[in-house]
Amino acid sequence: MSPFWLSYLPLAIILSSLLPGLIIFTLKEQQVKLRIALNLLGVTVKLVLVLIMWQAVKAGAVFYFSVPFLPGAELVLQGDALSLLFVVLSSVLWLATTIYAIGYLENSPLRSRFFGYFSLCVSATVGLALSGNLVSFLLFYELLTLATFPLVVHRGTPEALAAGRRYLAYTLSGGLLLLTGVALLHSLVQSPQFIPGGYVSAVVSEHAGLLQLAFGLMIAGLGVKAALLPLHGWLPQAMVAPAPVSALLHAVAVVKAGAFGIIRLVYDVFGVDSMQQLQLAEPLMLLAATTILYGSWRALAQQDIKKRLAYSTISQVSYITVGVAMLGPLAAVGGLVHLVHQGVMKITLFFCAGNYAETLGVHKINELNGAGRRMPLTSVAFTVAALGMIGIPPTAGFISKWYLGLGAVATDNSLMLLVFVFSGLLNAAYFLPIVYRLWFLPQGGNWPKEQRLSATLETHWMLLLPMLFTAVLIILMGVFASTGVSPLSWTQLIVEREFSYD
Amino acid sequence: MIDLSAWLWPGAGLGLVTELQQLWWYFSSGLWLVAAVFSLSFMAKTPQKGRYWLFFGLSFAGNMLLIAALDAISFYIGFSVMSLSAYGLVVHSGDKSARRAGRLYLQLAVMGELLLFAALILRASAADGQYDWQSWQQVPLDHLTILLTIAGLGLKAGFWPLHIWLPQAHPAAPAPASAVLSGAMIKAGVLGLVLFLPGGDPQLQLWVPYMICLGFFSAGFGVLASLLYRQPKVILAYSSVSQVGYVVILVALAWTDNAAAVLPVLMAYAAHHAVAKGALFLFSGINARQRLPAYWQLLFWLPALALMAIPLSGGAAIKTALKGLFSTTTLPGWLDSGMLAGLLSLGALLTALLFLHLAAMLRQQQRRLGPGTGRPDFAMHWQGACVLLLILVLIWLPWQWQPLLQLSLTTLAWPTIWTLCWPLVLALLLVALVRWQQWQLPPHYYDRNSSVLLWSLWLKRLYQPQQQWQMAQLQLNWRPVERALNRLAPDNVVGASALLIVVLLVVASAFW
Amino acid sequence: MVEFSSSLNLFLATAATLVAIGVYGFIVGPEPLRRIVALNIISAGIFMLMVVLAYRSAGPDAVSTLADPVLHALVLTGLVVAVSATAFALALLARLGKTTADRPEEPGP
Amino acid sequence: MMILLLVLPLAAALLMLLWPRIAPLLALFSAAVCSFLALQLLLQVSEQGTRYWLLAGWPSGLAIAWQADTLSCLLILLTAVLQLLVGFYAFATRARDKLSQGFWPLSSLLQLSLTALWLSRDLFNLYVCLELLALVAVALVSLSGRKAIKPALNYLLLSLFGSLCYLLGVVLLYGAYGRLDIAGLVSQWQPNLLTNSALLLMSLGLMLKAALWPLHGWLPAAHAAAPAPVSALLSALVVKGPLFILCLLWLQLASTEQAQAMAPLFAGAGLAALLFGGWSALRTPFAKNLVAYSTVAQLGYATLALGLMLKFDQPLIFAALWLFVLAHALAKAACFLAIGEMSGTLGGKRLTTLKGASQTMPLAMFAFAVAGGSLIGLPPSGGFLAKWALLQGLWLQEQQLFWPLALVLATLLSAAYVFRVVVLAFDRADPVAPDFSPQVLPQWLALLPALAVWAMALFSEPLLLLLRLEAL
Repeated sequence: MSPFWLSYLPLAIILSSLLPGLIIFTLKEQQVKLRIALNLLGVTVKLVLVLIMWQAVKAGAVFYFSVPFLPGAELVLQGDALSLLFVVLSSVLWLATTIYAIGYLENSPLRSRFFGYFSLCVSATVGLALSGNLVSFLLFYELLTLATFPLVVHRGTPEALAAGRRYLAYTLSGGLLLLTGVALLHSLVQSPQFIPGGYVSAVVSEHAGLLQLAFGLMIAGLGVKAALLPLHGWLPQAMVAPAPVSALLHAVAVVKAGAFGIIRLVYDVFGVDSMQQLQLAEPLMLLAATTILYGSWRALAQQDIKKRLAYSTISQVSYITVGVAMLGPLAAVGGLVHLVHQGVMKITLFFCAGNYAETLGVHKINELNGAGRRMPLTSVAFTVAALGMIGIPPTAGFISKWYLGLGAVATDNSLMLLVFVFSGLLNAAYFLPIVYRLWFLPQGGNWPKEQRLSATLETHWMLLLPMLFTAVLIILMGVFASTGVSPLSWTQLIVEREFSYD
Repeated sequence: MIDLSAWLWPGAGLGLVTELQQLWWYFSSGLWLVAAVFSLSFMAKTPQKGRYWLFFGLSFAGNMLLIAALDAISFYIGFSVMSLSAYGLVVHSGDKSARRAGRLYLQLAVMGELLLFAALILRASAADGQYDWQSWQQVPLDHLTILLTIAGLGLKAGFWPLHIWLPQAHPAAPAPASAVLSGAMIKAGVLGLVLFLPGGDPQLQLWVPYMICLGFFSAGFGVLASLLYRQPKVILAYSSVSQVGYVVILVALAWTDNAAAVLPVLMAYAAHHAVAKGALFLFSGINARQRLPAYWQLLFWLPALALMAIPLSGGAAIKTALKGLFSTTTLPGWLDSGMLAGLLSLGALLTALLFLHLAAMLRQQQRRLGPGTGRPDFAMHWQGACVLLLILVLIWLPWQWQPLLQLSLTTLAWPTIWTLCWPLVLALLLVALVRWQQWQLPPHYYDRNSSVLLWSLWLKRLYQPQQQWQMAQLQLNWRPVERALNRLAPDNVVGASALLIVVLLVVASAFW
Repeated sequence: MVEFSSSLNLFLATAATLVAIGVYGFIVGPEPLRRIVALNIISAGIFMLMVVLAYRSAGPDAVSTLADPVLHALVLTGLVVAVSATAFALALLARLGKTTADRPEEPGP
Repeated sequence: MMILLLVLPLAAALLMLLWPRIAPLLALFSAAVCSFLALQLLLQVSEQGTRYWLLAGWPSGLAIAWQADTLSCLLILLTAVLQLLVGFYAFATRARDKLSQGFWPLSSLLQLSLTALWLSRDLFNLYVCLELLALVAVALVSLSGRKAIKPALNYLLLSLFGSLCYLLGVVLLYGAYGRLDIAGLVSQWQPNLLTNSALLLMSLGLMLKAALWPLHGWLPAAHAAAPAPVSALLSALVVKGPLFILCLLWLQLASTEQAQAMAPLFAGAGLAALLFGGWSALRTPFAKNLVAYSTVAQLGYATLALGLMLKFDQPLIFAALWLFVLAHALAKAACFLAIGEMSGTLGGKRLTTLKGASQTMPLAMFAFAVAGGSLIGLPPSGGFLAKWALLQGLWLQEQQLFWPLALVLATLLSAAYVFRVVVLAFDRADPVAPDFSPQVLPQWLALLPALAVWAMALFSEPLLLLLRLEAL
């Protein structure tokens, strides 16, 4: 492996999904096999490349690739530990979602377009993860908006279009605020690479007010995608998209992009010290805590499965923000690992919701009665993921909540501990009734729109496999959290690097 | 002992290291196994057996895991698995009361879970990332942690005022499930209290007297409440509340410096109560199903008497030991050991009242079943054998276990026999008096639905609202305004633009 | 600054008046033809101004001798432009007339 | 070389009149050669510095002054390239759209007049270029036949009126200073009543011609009425001519006090244009009107930048101004071509005919969306570069919060009208069936300028540096 070759690795990772995506656009609707082959080829290549990168980063390498762009702000792709966390998450879940989507959209129209944008969306996400400075981040952030929009409106129904409009209104405004903030920060300190400890400390005393303003603008911009409280309105609407899209949107791409941006902003742009000096962490933390409670509270009243899941996402993603905003290493581990755990759990839940909708035609919670007997595997996966969301051990959700809790105590934020406990209660209050309906209530009448998608299994194997894979992952990530391959150990590595700068 | 710290988290491990764990493991697993054997026959004809066994197995596994856990997280995992899957046992019958009870159970279980979670977090961060029991013993406690732990585990242990789910859930569950709920799972909470709150901690000392008071109150309250109910399993549940009161007293005593003396008694009490209560619940299950021959009453009376602490029984030994502990432990002055002993005797009286009441109610139940179908069948014998097995354990227990044996033998001394027996006699007299005089409270005092269910329903409405407050959507119709504005636009673009230029010119020159 | 002989003021005023009349006509007249004429009047005013300005630094009696040739050249150019523009406008107008004659009432968009 | 840039289109136009049959080829040929020459010129100028010419050997002050600086060269290049792109489109669709033969010579003349305008630094010469430009533009509008006559006539009348205002101003200045070249005027410039009124008159005239708010009234009708390639040229290039002169006047001629006094007015007008244009685009029911109103709005950016430039004298803002112009030119050309293609194929002027266009004509819709992305200013498009430069320039001024926020609002409006179309295109419920099968080549040609504007990102750094240097 020559270093020359390696320096193109970040670019290659992005291209491995971008190029198949672009080719897929040109395919005819009937070229199903070719399309699937291209998709899977892209996924495989990407996974292999990511694996190479992972090994190298673990050994301490940092990848760097840049193209000139704006004066003082190149387009930088950078592969460090933090970006790799997100890259691995999105690549692995992309694999799952691609298989799921192939099964889900079998025989539906406009699949070339769908898969094309799907690949673009992942490319943007990975690019965002790999971007090495704020300007590159901004670029991929906006591209992500554009790439996901066609997916949101894919169904083309009036509701989908309305949701798409709303999605755009929110995300474009967010992107714009981010742009304003980035420009402001750029005018103060330029846009160097992300670096642990941040790079604004030199001007903290001089431009405190402007830095706070820039932070506020950028958080507002990122908060739209991360669905922070007043900016969350698009998310519940966007669930009209097809299930794989919702899964990707909620678990990986859009929502996480915002959360990931917040992580980058706090640790690698401002840095812990400057955050403390500028007193920025506290408001962010409180905002996120409010979002946690509000999202859970609103989820209680939702009668639509996906809508309830959407509000749950609003709540769960803010755990990441809270973890980051508490500015302690343990809390950071909790927040970062929740990025992964929430992704896997939420994608499982959306897969399940998609399976119910596709196989039984069930969209409402009160239609789910007794579904556990008709679709046991799906229901088991749903139950596991729901318990994970509540934070019941030994699921992955427990691990992240555990570290968040430890972090809250370590940083003297007992209030946050209260928030976690209360939110756990609320999570239980909106997930357990569904589980109850699945398993304990008898089936009431016929299913709304039942289809037999498989002769032997409860539904199409392509719908089952990804879901089971992620469900098993939830348990494995929880039980083997301390082993070297778990997300937890990786986040500990990140936090070690993030907090050991000087 | 299995060391898992390389695989899982630091300190993770399973094993029966202490005597406490061993004893708990034996009586819990024994009870679970007997209950399982019992269920084989008892649940043979119920629908959805698979689900029953699934949850039974899960909560069994959880219970065993939490006992064998050498670190807090494993304990917590086992605890969660146990309490959540026990929900499946509670609601098994699927009827309305079971669903209501299950709802309450689950609400409280989740709450307890999270309270315990908070306590664990506080504790773990105080212990600086170590999770094994040994490390935790060294770390001082603080009041918040103590409160959270007591509340979180107490919700499982079920003493007053955290007992509210017990009288609802036990009657609703099938008999073997109630047996393990009351026998094993309640004890899991108690075990947690002992493990999480190591004795000798100065902060914890402050809690001891209050916990003792709480224990006594719980003991008395359980009995008095039970007298108002006529369903045998409810009475048994309240009996558990009352018995757990004594356990709480023991736990509190174990927190003092006298822990070494208290722990054997605590273990004995827990084991004794678990087995006896398990037997009683199983019996009540049989009793409710079919007409029983009269001699089968023995299966009731043996454990009942043990719990009523007649001399030579394990119960008597434990009560005596408890009385002894009061005098040997240093307690604040206002908790006079004499007064405490008196309270114990009063407690014994009340316990006796409870079981007499229960006996009457069981008989009533039998009577209501009408004339028997004839000979008891194989299933009944099978189930009876299970109860008998438990009773044998109960009898055998004091003889097998050295500390308990000594205590039992001391109960044969005359003064002790007197202290133990007068409450029973008094109770008998009292009951006889009541029967003779036909004293009764007005009927509406009996079998009242607990207001707890209403709260539970209210809580459910709160967290499953059909509608929620939302921001009022501002509905403004801008269309007319827009139309009016559009009408303002000039038809004649050329003239208007030219005029505008002239006007601008004039205005600008005027201002410049 | 520029100095004008008093006799030129009359021409200046005339130029200004022409421009003003033209502007008025342009603003008011609804018919395109009127506007074209008005434009021509304005340009006439401007050209007159230019012609007058050509004599700006000259004394009152030196009208014929010291005119600025550049301005005259400009006027010529301007005239060419104005004439061609007018011609084009008239051509357009003619086509407009033809189309409206063909279809008297044209539905708006 | 510069002379060739002027002579070639003229010669081509004349030849076209002689041989109408090879007119398209001639036009394309001349545009291609001009693009190449313009690129050469740009490279030469950026290396060797600005070049000056005094026509016909007359002394300074008397001769017509021409000057080729990097900005002019960039604009010449833009003109030529756009001519080429639009020419290709017109060539590809000429049979289908029954484009009049008159288009070809007129477009060459348009190129001639614009090139002359970019080069010229003499007020009267600029006037002549302006007039020529206006006449050619009106002629182009009138090409689309009956319905275009009325808007064309309005356009012509107002344009002439504006020219006369400008001319009056020029005359006043000449009367005062006796010179017409800008460099000469600058050296003698004094802020007084006369120069004030002259500046005002010229500015208003130019604003009318550039359709800056509030004098934009003629633009939507005229641009919407023209054939698609013509609209593209008009929106992309023609309105920029007067804007260029306006910038020359205010940035080079006007004194600091004058500039300061006028700055808020320009900025305010720019903002108003952004808001008004954006809102109108959002509400109009016609597809081409939407794009035309978007031009009004986007010109607002330029006006705003001009005003802010006058106020802060910040080279970055100057760069932003011209980046806006460049990006808008390319993006708007793509927009008009795409919309023209779609409404042509789907058969209807209304926006609702674009329903479901993402299925029936994905390429054209994609072109529109990509160009729209630049109008909104999504990275890494040209529009983003401009906005970035503007924001950078603004943030460099302490305590400037209002203008960035205003910019955000305006951008949101532009996003709203762009995505109004895009969302419609994704409607799968009842898509409009095409009247005839969509052609692929024109759609690709519509996509080209859109891709070009995103490709500006590749040259962003040199572009920004060049334009910044230009302002100093």
